[in-house]
Amino acid sequence: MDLSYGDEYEALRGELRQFLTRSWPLQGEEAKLGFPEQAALFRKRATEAGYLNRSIPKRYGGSEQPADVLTAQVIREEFGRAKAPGEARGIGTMMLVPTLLERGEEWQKEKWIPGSISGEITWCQGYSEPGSGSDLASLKTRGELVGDEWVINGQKIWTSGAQRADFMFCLTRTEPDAPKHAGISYLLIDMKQPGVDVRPLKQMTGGATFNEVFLNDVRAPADWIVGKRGEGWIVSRTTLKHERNSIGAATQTSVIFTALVRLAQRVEKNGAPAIRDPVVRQRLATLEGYVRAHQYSGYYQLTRDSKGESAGLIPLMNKLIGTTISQEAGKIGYDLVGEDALLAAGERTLGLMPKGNQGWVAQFMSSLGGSIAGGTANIQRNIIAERGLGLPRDAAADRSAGK
Amino acid sequence: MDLSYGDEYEALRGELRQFLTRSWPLQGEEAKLGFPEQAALFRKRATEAGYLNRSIPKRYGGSEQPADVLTAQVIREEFGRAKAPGEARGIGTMMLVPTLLERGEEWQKEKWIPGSISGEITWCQGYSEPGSGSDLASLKTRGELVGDEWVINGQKIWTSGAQRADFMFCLTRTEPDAPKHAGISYLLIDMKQPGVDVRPLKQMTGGATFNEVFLNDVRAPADWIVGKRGEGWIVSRTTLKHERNSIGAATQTSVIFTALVRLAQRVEKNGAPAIRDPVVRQRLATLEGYVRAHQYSGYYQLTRDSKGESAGLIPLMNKLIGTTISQEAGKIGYDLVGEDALLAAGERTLGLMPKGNQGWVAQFMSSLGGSIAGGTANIQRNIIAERGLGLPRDAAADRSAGK
Amino acid sequence: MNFDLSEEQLLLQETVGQFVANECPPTRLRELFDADDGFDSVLWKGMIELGLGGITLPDEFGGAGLEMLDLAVVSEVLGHACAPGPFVPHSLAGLAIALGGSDEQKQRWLPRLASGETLGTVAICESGDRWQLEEWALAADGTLTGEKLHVPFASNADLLVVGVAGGGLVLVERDSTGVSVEEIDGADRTRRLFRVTFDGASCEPLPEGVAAAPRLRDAGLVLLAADAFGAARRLVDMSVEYAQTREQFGVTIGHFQALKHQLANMAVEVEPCRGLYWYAAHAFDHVAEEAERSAALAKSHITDRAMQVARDAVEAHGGIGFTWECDVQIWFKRVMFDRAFLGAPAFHRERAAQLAGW
Amino acid sequence: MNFDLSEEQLLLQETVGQFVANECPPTRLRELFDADDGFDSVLWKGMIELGLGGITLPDEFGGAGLEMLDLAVVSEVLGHACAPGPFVPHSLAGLAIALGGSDEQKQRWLPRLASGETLGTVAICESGDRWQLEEWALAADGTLTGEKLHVPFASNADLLVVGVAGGGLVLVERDSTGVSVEEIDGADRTRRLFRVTFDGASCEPLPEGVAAAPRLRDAGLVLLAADAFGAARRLVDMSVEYAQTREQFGVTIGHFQALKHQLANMAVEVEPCRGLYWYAAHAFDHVAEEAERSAALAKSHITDRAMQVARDAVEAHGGIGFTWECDVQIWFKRVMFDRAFLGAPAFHRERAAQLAGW
Repeated sequence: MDLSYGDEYEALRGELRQFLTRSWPLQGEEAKLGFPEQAALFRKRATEAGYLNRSIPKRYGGSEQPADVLTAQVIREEFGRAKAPGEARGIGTMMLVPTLLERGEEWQKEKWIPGSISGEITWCQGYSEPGSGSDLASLKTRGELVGDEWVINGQKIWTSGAQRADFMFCLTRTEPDAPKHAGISYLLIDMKQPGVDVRPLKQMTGGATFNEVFLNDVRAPADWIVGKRGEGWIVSRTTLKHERNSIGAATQTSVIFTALVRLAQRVEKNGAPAIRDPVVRQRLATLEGYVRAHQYSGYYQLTRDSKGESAGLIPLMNKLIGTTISQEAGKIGYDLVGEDALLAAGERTLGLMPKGNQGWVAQFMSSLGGSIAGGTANIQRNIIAERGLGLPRDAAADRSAGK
Repeated sequence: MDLSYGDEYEALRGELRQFLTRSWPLQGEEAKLGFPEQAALFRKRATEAGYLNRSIPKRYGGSEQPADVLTAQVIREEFGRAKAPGEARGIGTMMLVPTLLERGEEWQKEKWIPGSISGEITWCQGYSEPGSGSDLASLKTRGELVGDEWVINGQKIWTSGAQRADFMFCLTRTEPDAPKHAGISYLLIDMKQPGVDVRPLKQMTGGATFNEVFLNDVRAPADWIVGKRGEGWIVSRTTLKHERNSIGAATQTSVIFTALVRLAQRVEKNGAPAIRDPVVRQRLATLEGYVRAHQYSGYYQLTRDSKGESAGLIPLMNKLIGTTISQEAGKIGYDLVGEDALLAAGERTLGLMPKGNQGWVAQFMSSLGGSIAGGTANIQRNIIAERGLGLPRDAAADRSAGK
Repeated sequence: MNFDLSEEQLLLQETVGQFVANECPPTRLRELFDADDGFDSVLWKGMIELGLGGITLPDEFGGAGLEMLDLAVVSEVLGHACAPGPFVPHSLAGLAIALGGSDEQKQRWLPRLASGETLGTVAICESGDRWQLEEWALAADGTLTGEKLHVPFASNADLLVVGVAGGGLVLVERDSTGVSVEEIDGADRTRRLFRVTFDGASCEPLPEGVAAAPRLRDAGLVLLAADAFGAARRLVDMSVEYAQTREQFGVTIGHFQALKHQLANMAVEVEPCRGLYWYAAHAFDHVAEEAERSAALAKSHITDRAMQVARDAVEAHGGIGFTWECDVQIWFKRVMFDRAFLGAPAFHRERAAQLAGW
Repeated sequence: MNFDLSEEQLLLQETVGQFVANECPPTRLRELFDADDGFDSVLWKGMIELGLGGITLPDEFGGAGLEMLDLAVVSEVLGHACAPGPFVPHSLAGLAIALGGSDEQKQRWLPRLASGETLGTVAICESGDRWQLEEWALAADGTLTGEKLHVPFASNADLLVVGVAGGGLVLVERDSTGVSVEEIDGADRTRRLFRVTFDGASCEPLPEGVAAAPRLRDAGLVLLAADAFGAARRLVDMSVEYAQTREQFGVTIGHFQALKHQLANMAVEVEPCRGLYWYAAHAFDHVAEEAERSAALAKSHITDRAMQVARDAVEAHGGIGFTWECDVQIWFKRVMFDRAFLGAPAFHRERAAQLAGW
């Protein structure tokens, strides 16, 4: 067991620090540019240096480096320390780019990948529909090929970033007579056209991270399809062996825990800091057991990934564990804010630290989202039971061959 | 709302006190008898006075009184206060007698009811089998009519009191070719015969409340059957409108809670009585919320029963609530006994108060039995969801038409 | 033994339930929830006309002369419907004057409170989660200077019952000089909250205020518990209904055993709570030695159970449960109010422990 | 970054696991569990031959010179197999002498402990749940008079490491005059417990005992956590296996979603715990400033999770799970030991809070 990264990686860390000292923040005239322009400029240089977009071939704007999870982790750490822009985030780089790399036509890759990884093109995801959540394959948005264009009608939901997005990758039912999973195509849609109506979906916290997207006679060229007609389900399930950040979730729960301890030190209970209260101390120490177990599981998964070995059940559990911790932190935090528990949720962007007491009210609510977004807790438990423990599949799940 | 019982019942209470002062404990020569004889004598007199066996016709040894849950409750309270023997307990009076009353032949009633309610005849129940728990109707014990006798072979499990029992009422597969539920008969078996082999089943606590009963070519006369051949499943499901003790379970949880508070007052934590510890206080007060809610639900059910009205979901929930409380009490008690948590379970007969620290180790274990015995917690939840909340039946439960 | 509501109480519940169902169906509720001004004077007038302004006030002052249990069963119905409005604080204000006021004060205010001519509220929270009479620091020296937090509907109220240092109560007319109110960004928009600042405002002590204040607290605990019980029952019903209608994989999701058991567990948490608030309300009037502790246990147990059930209800509704447009969030925040107002469950559990001599 | 066991550690786990699987399969385990004398000298000799008597003891004294993590991964395997025997107390006794003994004491005892010639154990509990060095009241004034509770395998041990007033450690030979032992009715019959009474027994202080005692405690916490982790994993596996074989309603019960989710939840509680004890063991040797707190957190978290999982395992097995003849009860009681020995989880959580400066 060795929690350092070893000499090779410490050498890389040295290189990175030199590069970052030189390259960020930008100097002189460049420092006068707006942030997005500065970030794009920096990302381009970091990619040329081989530090960003490492799994993307050079011809699509990447740095085409050998996959190595530890290298990726060290880069993330050093970029984080220097507060330098990392790879362009978002659903485009996370999902669309890997899908195009594996399944796209050459012209599609050339057209969309470079802009996506530079951050110039942004994407949104058109999967879920109001009637199709866990049972995604029952989706109803129709696509009809009329002449050389797809004409798309339907409604998507839980679409993050739809206002800003240039394009949507959209699961669309194009073969209405085919079996459920075989009737879906993976289409790319220009969001900046008439017929695309984006309506923010307000959450219980008052914020609006998600949207509904109404598609009325929306058009896409016939060849803006990834994979063949009817292959959309499989295309959307493409799992790519790219460098995954397996300790991100655990880092996030550690951050929330640290914030919770600070809260308990800041607020008072019975005339003393709440953290002196025996009940609070038990709750915090109990939660810390979960937080540390999660964190070490992240290290373990990272180590196993780096050896090309499986971390067993852990990867299947990360989301559920993260959700449990986040909810428990929300409950403890909510109990600590005293009469501010009557207040509306404050700023609490997902993935950031709660701010002030109303931030903890927000955490109390938004942590519930973890049980819902991206597969409900019950679906997570199904996956753990079936794929992890080898228990038989549900009758209902059997109906959904693709899940 | 009136937590007294009203004038009519207070008058009854007065009568009861007079009767009990006169009648129990026995005096003079009678006081020299053994307890079972004294109890039988007293029960006879209390039945003649109309206080016991009220739902049983006089011709079978009962007192044949109009059903009234409040009368029954006042009688229980006063008999309890005077520590006088109540109705003979056990599976015979709880299950066999009501079943005979509703389904038995006249000669069967005459033969078995009087002795059962006086306590002279004791019964055990032959339902569960090693392979048939939740899915009871899959039972395999065979009964074959050979001449004028049933010949029975098989194995029963979880049979309380099988050593002492004179007879067993036994679900037996007599029609092997009939559908699952329609192939079962309700037979009565003399336990005092060759071929009946009772083996105590030791529990994890070390005690042995239950038995396995092996039946090897055991015989019963052809007419020792309740209902017709193949009707056993329905006979065993007979629900009788007799006076039920709807607050018994809640009284039991209150008793355990009181014992738990005494434990917390007796043992020390950090040099002071454990009950001064803030964490212990929170746990106790939290549990008390459940205990009181359970107790009041018992009062409510009693009131509704007495009006012939339904108490809604409460009757479906009593067992699950009682189990939850009993388990939580066991966990708190176990945490209070300090290093005695290393000890083996002590005396803890089901339904009685834990004795000493090892009694709480036993409570920690035996409370788990509540989730299992007489229908697992999961089956209880199914019943609440389906019968109580009106949710659809399980696919699996559908297979078991009788459940 | 009659541990059940009377015919009259059931009728009262039905009448009020019917009224709110008609006058404040979910569409109207949502409008009010989202509105800038959350006080619906028409709805409130209707409640007053049903006699809800003075249920426990003496007949001689225009009240119905009923008991805490009657008041509490109405609170349950209003929680079940999530009915917006000042029912709880108005009731508490009336009760405070009935219990602590002089004859003259009773004669002046109670008929007006019962008739709804005057809207009353209570100002009993100070910064630092200080809700308890022992903790009040606002001094009443003829006039008041300082502030109270979380005063429900203060901008609509005419009369404030204010807790002051020493554990007493004073009356303040809201439109008197030196009283200003400012809305607080509360979660539960069915019961709007305000910060009230006093700057030399004139006030009038209730002569028996020190005796009335603990009764006011206990009454508040009972009414919040009842409200939370009603809300929690509704959340269970909403979740069951959703499970019976929402389809996935070709069946309603109520077919899935895991969800069924989650719904059963929610019902098991809520259903037995009824008697806790009934008994606490009953004890308020009839079992003096248990009144205080029963109220503390009812409030702490029921609001905690209801809060967890509200969380479970969000999950049971899947993605839609997490949105503003799903009704679940409205009831969720109702329960947040019931749980936090007058102090959190853990606080009242510790009180219950002390009261038991533990 | 290498947060994983080394090849050698995996091999060690496999070797020990194979050995116990062969030498102490469930049938043998059950015999030992039910036997009057729970010490299996053949099994223990086998473990000694594998080198388990002195894993962390220095090479020069016949040990393997390995680290706490190596010791802990063995403890996990033994917990997984529920292997009866004095592995933990014997290891702790050796460690205490290695850390706190004089050269002469090391030379005398360590080779014998490593070779198994001497069986060691630790006597560190006094009545009143007093396990901590600060709480020891037994005075060592040349001789010992008093008692220690819950001394594992005291009747089989040759050498006792005894905690004494002032937080130090002394050595007592079990067969010396004035030492008597009496078996205690312990739940975990894979690790028999004894009351040891000293009546003027001669003892020999470890010169660095005061420094060694806290290390002894931390090592114990780590080893118990590891043992509980192994036991909990096994309980999950047993429950999954039962669900895959037991049929009801014509299908294996593993088809029922409610049970599936209960099993998934059990796995989620246990699986991530691995790193907690690994890190605590690693910190014991390499991160001095985190060693104490990591051990406290690992013991409290893992043994609490394991205890709940043991309860869940009983339920997952239905009626049979509640019987003596079902193996679940053996592992259940193993976890009871791990959780209670050296102090309960809540105690060590409070220590963790203090150590964090909270």
